Amino acid sequence: MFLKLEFQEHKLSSAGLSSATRYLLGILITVLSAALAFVIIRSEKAAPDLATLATNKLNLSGVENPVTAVLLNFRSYDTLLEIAVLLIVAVSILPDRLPIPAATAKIQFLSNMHPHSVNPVLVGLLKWLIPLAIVMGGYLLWTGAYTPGGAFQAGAVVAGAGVALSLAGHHRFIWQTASVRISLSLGLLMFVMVAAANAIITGTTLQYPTPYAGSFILIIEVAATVSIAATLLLLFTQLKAMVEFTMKGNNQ
Amino acid sequence: MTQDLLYSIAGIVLFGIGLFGVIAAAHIIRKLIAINIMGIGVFMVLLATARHGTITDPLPHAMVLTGIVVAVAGTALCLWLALQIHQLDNTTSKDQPQ
Amino acid sequence: MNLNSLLPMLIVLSAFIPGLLIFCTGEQRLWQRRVLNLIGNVSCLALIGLLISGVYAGEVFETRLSLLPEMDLVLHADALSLLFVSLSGILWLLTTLYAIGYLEGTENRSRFFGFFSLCVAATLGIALAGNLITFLIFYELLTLTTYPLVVHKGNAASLRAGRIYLIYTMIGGMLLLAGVVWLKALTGPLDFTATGVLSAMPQLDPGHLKMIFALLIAGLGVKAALVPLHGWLPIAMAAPAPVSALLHAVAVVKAGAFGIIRVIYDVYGIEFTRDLGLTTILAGLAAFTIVYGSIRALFQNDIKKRLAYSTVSQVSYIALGTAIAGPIATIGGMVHLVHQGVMKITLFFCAGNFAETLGIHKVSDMSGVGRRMPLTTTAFTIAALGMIGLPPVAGFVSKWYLGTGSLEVEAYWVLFILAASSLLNALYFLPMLHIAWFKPPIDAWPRRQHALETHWMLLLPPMITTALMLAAGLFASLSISPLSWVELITAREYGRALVSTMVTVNLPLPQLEWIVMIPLLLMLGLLIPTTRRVCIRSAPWAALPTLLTTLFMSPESNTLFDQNAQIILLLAALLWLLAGVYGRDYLANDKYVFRYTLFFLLCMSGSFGLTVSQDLFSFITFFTLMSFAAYGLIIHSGTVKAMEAGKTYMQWVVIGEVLLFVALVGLNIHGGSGTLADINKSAQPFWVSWLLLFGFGIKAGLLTTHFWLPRAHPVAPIPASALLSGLMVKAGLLGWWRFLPLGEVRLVEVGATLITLGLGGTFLAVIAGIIQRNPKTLLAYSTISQMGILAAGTGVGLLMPSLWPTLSSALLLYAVHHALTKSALFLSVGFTPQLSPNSSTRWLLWSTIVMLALAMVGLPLTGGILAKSALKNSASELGWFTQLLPITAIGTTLLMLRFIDLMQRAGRESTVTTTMMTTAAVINPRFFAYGTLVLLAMGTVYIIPQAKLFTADVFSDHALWGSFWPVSIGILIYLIGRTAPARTTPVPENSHERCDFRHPR
Amino acid sequence: MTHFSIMMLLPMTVGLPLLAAIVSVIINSHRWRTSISTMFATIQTLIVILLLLAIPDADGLYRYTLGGWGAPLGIDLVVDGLSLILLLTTTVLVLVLNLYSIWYFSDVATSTRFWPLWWLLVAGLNAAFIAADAFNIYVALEMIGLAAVALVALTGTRTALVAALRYALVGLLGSLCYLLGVVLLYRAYGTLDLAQLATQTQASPLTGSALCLISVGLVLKTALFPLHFWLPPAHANAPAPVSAALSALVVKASFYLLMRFWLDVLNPTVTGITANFLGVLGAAAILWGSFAAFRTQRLKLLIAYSTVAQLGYLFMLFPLALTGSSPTPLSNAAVTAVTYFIIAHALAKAAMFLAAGNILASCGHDKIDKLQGLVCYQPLALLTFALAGVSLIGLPPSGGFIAKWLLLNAAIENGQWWWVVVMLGGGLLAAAYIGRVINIAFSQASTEKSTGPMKTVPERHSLQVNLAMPGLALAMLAILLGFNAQWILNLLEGSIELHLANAGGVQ
Repeated sequence: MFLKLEFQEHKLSSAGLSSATRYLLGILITVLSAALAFVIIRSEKAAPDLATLATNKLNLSGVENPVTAVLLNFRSYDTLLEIAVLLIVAVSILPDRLPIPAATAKIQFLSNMHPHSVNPVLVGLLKWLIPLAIVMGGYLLWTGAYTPGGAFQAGAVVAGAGVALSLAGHHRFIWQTASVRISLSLGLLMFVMVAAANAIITGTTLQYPTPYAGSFILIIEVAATVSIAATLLLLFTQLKAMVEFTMKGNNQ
Repeated sequence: MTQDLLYSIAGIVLFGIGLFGVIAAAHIIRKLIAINIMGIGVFMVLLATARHGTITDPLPHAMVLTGIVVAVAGTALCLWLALQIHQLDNTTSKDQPQ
Repeated sequence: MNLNSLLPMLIVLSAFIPGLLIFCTGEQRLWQRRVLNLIGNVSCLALIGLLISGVYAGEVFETRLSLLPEMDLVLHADALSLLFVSLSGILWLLTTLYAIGYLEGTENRSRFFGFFSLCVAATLGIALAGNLITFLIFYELLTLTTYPLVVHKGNAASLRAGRIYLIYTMIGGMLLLAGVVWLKALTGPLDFTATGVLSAMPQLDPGHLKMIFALLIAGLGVKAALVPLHGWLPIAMAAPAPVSALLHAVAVVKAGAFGIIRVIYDVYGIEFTRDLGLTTILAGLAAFTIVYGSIRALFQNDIKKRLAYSTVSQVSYIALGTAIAGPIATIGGMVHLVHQGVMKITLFFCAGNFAETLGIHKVSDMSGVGRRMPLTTTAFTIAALGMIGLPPVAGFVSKWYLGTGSLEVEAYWVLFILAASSLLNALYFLPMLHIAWFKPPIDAWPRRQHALETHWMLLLPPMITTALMLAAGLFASLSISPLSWVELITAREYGRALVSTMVTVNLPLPQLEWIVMIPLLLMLGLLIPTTRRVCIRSAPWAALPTLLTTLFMSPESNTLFDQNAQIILLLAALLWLLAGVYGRDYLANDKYVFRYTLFFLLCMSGSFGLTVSQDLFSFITFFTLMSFAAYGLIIHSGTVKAMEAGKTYMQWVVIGEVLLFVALVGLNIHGGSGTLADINKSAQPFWVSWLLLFGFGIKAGLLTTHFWLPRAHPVAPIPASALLSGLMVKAGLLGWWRFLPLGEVRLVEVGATLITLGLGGTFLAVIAGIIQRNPKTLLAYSTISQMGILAAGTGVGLLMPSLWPTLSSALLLYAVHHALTKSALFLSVGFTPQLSPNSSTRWLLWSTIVMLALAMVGLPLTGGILAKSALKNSASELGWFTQLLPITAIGTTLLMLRFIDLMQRAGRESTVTTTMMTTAAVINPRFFAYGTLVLLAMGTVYIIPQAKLFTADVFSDHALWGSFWPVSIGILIYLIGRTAPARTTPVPENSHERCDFRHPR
Repeated sequence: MTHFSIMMLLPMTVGLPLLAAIVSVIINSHRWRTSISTMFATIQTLIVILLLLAIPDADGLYRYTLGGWGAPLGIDLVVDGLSLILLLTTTVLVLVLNLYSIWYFSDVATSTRFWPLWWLLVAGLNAAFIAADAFNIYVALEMIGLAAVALVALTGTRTALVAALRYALVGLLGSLCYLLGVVLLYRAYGTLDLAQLATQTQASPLTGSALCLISVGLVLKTALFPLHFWLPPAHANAPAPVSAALSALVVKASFYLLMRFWLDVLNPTVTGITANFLGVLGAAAILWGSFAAFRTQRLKLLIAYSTVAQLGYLFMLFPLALTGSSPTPLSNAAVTAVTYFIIAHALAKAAMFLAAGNILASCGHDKIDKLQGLVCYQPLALLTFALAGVSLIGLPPSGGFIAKWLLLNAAIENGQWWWVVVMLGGGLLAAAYIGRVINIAFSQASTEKSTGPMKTVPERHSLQVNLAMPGLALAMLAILLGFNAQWILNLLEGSIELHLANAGGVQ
């Protein structure tokens, strides 16, 4: 069923299987999901004692928002692994060869391409939009402790700013610089450092001393935001570059 | 038919559709979209369990958040691979027949 | 971890570590590799020596490593494992030496020797394994280490061999694994204990045990090459010679057989297996393999393939021995493990030598190789004879025990299988020997590079193994021999003491050993070129010591040594001496005089030994030696007719050998020590006497088995045919007198057949003899007729035991008289040139010939009258027998007259030049020997002590008249018939009964 | 500061690899990066050995509560004899493959990307082995999956990329199914911790469907027979150390989790029929895998198919452990057997892939029938391949033999003859396809240079020997495993009792 992988868009019959097998497959899956649904309907849900446990433990977690508490305190180990997953994708997509010959000068992460045709409206918009986005990111990061928000949402917004910048076409991001590598791995590095510190302070890893729980969480949140933003931006730019490259290849 | 039960069933249905899509579709992008649909289906069931009448259980929310990030990571990697294959096909497709 | 627990492990490591080190030595560093090899060999042998002395002193050696809770690696040294360990150790040393020589100049030798020592380490491990699991581990390790050896050459054939080898052994391994696991699941840890473990466990259900047994035997059967699983063995011949030598003689095949012994004796216990009824199936399978292997070997033209199939059949002897489940048969089976190993490795060494130096791969292109590589071919011959199971070599011992063992358990069909397989072995080994020795080489052999016939490293191992083989055979009863070691093992396996059933090579009186030794020593002297000339000249005088000892032996000292034998020995000595003198002069300028003297001496020692030997083993040994040596004399002239005669002679001899082997085994049924004294002849089963009758009948030229005699005797050179007719034929007679219960039990049917065949032979031979043209053939027929009379006499002895004492001396007289006169007649044929009309000595020779003829006929004043009358008086009760004797006399006179007639015609035709006929030529030693023989023929009969009984009535008129009228009638008939023969077409030289279509005229 | 016990080091098994990954991302110089990696690998192995020594006095089972919140709310790490043994195998293999990769990835470009991904994969593996929380397992599985996909795509050839993509799709699908199963369990019992789940689950349709979903997810990742199509191309086209790690460890991690769920957590819902069904699939895997391995033309594909076949043996555990006549003592015999098999197979398979890597590197191709005369050019690689082959077939001196012996023993005591036949047949088939390669390798090089230019990367003899040594060491280890099985078994005995004890026995 997985054997057929198509990459050419122009193929008309995009269906992988012959119509007969598709039909049979459809029936089989509907039957299965119906059974599953029936089982779920018949079964009753467990008592929400975990929810009550989480709420009355909230005051110890150093944050008010229960989700952030769960994310960064009760089940912080999951988040640690999750950031590691992000690092995996970032590293695998990181371009290794320098597109331009190694310039003598120190390479900037963000460099101005000085395009000959500059669209004034676009430049004006960017001037306003990008700082706003960054501030908004900061705010989201901060409110994470109290209301839904946090590192991931903030990272996404900041990455949005970067995307806007690269779409404008005036600037180019160079991903071979050391600063990029550091920013990508910053989140995971800080998380591991904090975990190690806690292991020494409180004897068990990831157990924040209750008075300082809030500040530890904040440190992790900031680092995570930086990494998430960098990773998302990297993903977007690299995929865009790939698509442009094949487009150029096509119409040659 | 409480509200969250409805959501759960919707989630299951989405999961089914996604599964069908992954198996049946041939093109890679269709498959990726189908996988995302399945992911969303699972997350819906997860969120449905979070709702206990008045009190909501934060744990499923955290799990969904993590799930989303992981889904994004997986999809990005698959896209990257697909594009690389696509690029290889185009540059070489001229001299070497597919 | 004292020495006792370390030693077995050290032995295995002493082969394992050098192997690993050799892997690392560079390809060019020859000496480092050789040193490593030798260190491994020597240390291993030293440790084995230590182990043997330890076990002998009763210490227990065991290494135990625990692998899993109930599964531990045990290396335990008990008597049985020592047998296999010492065999592997010794043969490993020899094979390494051989391999170094064989692989000189080839590439990746480090790899070869590395795997070589690993393979031996695995074999040692198998030998020392203390329980089934350790056995399995080393069994599989063996497969892995032998595979690279099989594919060493890397060409297509060896790769195919490797692949097939892997398939078979992998399947075998899996079956064995299944069996072992199942057994362990049922019964827990299984250490080998002397009388078997499973019998002690009551609650096991026999169905499971049977299936497990089938699995185990199938797994082991692959390596032991039982029939359905033997396919890989012939194909694995593509491997280099040392590998196939190691595989077939020492490692793989023996491991399988050893495994079967272990499973049957130390796991199941022999009685338990028999109660389960498994032994009969295994025995049947083994028997089928024996016959199948030999038959397949018959049709292989490639030497190594033929040897491979012979291994397939020989290894199943071991399985058969163990499966018969009798103590003696077990000894036979186990001792065959060692004997077959030594013999087979020699065969492969020689095959390797042939392939390496002369490039011979096919049996057909082996012709004349004996001349080019004498030493290797002698080794090959001795080993081949051993494989057939002929006495002096080790093979006979194991076959003997297997035979007696099977009789002990009343499994008669096993005896039949043994006989059939020895016959088949002879059928595919003897032609090879014949081609190698007696056929001229097709094209010139490649030039000789080395001082000896081939590289010294290739020559030394076969020599050593041949010596081992002969030692194991001849000195089997010594304490250190494998046979006594195996008896010790079987005693433990059966839990009760056993009496050894074979005392070998003991002669009654020390000085009698000299009689047999001198000819052999002279023969050895003959082989050395420098002393060859002297030995040829002094060959006849080898008989002198025997003559002197028998003459001056005081009667009372020979209590053990019965009267008849002494007389026959005297007769033999005389005949050998005179024929020898005659022969030396007769063949003075013959091209092959060396070969003639060699066989002459061998034959002499055989006939002396035969008469003198006191036990079954030495009797059959010398009997075989004489028969085979006689073959050399028969084909001496090298003409096509001689070769044909030789072939038929050899066929009959082999059949005779097999019959005698079975008969003597039957005789020894009650497990006596095998000496003549304590085998009670009277209690022999009926079929033994029939076999004895026909076995010795072949030698004595009895009617139905006489076909070879009229062909062989004439073609042989004069002295040889004199000896053949005069003396060797008497060996058959001696055999009858020794082994048939004459004078003890009345065997009616055997006696009757003997008489009828004897007399029938006498009359028919006369008819056939008359129409012959060649005087020697006529004399051969006359021998048949005279022997017929003697046979009839023995038959009478069987019918009327009371008559036997007198009858025996009468027969003796008759035999001695016939021997002397017949050989004299044969020698006279040598003087035909002197009979020509213009020779001056004509009258002298004619007088002697006439006198001999008259003596033959039995006219008064000659020995004949005494012999015939003695026979008549002693058998006086049997009226019709005494009437028949004179009629036989008529027949003899007819023959003698015909002989004189032929001699006269031959004398006329011989156109020899007169110079030859100077008187000096006549009084040469030849005439002197002939003269003494004639005188002896006339007089000796009277001076023999037994003659005293009959001399009284020889001169009575009744006897005179009794001998006169048949002669006159004979002369009358001859004169009438004289004109008739000229018109009839001559009957083909060979016997008239069977016209032989095979030989083109 | 509570008293410092060795068990405190448990989280470091995951922390260390993450740290190593970060370091290898940041540091740019190849030499520094490799030396630090080796250092991390050795430390990691030492820690696991320390844990192994400490586990007995913590009476066989140790629960580490991360963040101090306790089971339902927080996440715990659980480790016992079984998981520690697998951890030790992982660390040892990682150490050896680390050394091999230093010489294998001589060109800087791929190595910059290789090292971080490698360490993240190791982190994921360690996390999976010690995880005690269902959702945490999901994240660890995802981490392993993505890292493995990225590593497979490292070479950049089209076939590798397609294989990686297919592997990624299967990985994602598997994880989602697993996640849905976990969600159902959470919905029914309200807790994610495996131990608590084990005590609370009863045989209800919901748990049954959850078990099905989880099993499908994990079976997809372990590449059992019908769902194995992605494994051969992925493992064959990955670079040598990666394919070694994939075959030896990654596939085993998901099997270990499956084992935990079936034997421990959802045991009450397991029925005889389902266990036998898995057994039948396993048997089919053995036969189909061996048959495919016998037919392929490329060496690495052959080894990959052989992985599919050997996995079949692992699934023999379920019919032997969960059905059959005699109660508990049998099951831990089967579990010990399978664990031993995992270890023996891991070592042997890794050695084989390294050998294949060497052959590919020196010959420029790995078409089997063009490998004549290999024994003269690459003797060490062939020796490694042969020794590993011995362990795979299960011939006596090797670890594979002991494992097969235990499996056969368990099958016979259980009275299920058909598994014995399947296992023996599997052994024979394995002998067939391995024998085929060795037979060709021993043949003399045919006239035309069939093995291609021998001088390709790396020419220098010293580098060749360096490349050969790790593979040979692993093969030797696999063979030596055959001799001192005792201490591993003692360790396993302890852990299984506990498993079964807290799982309330097995029906």
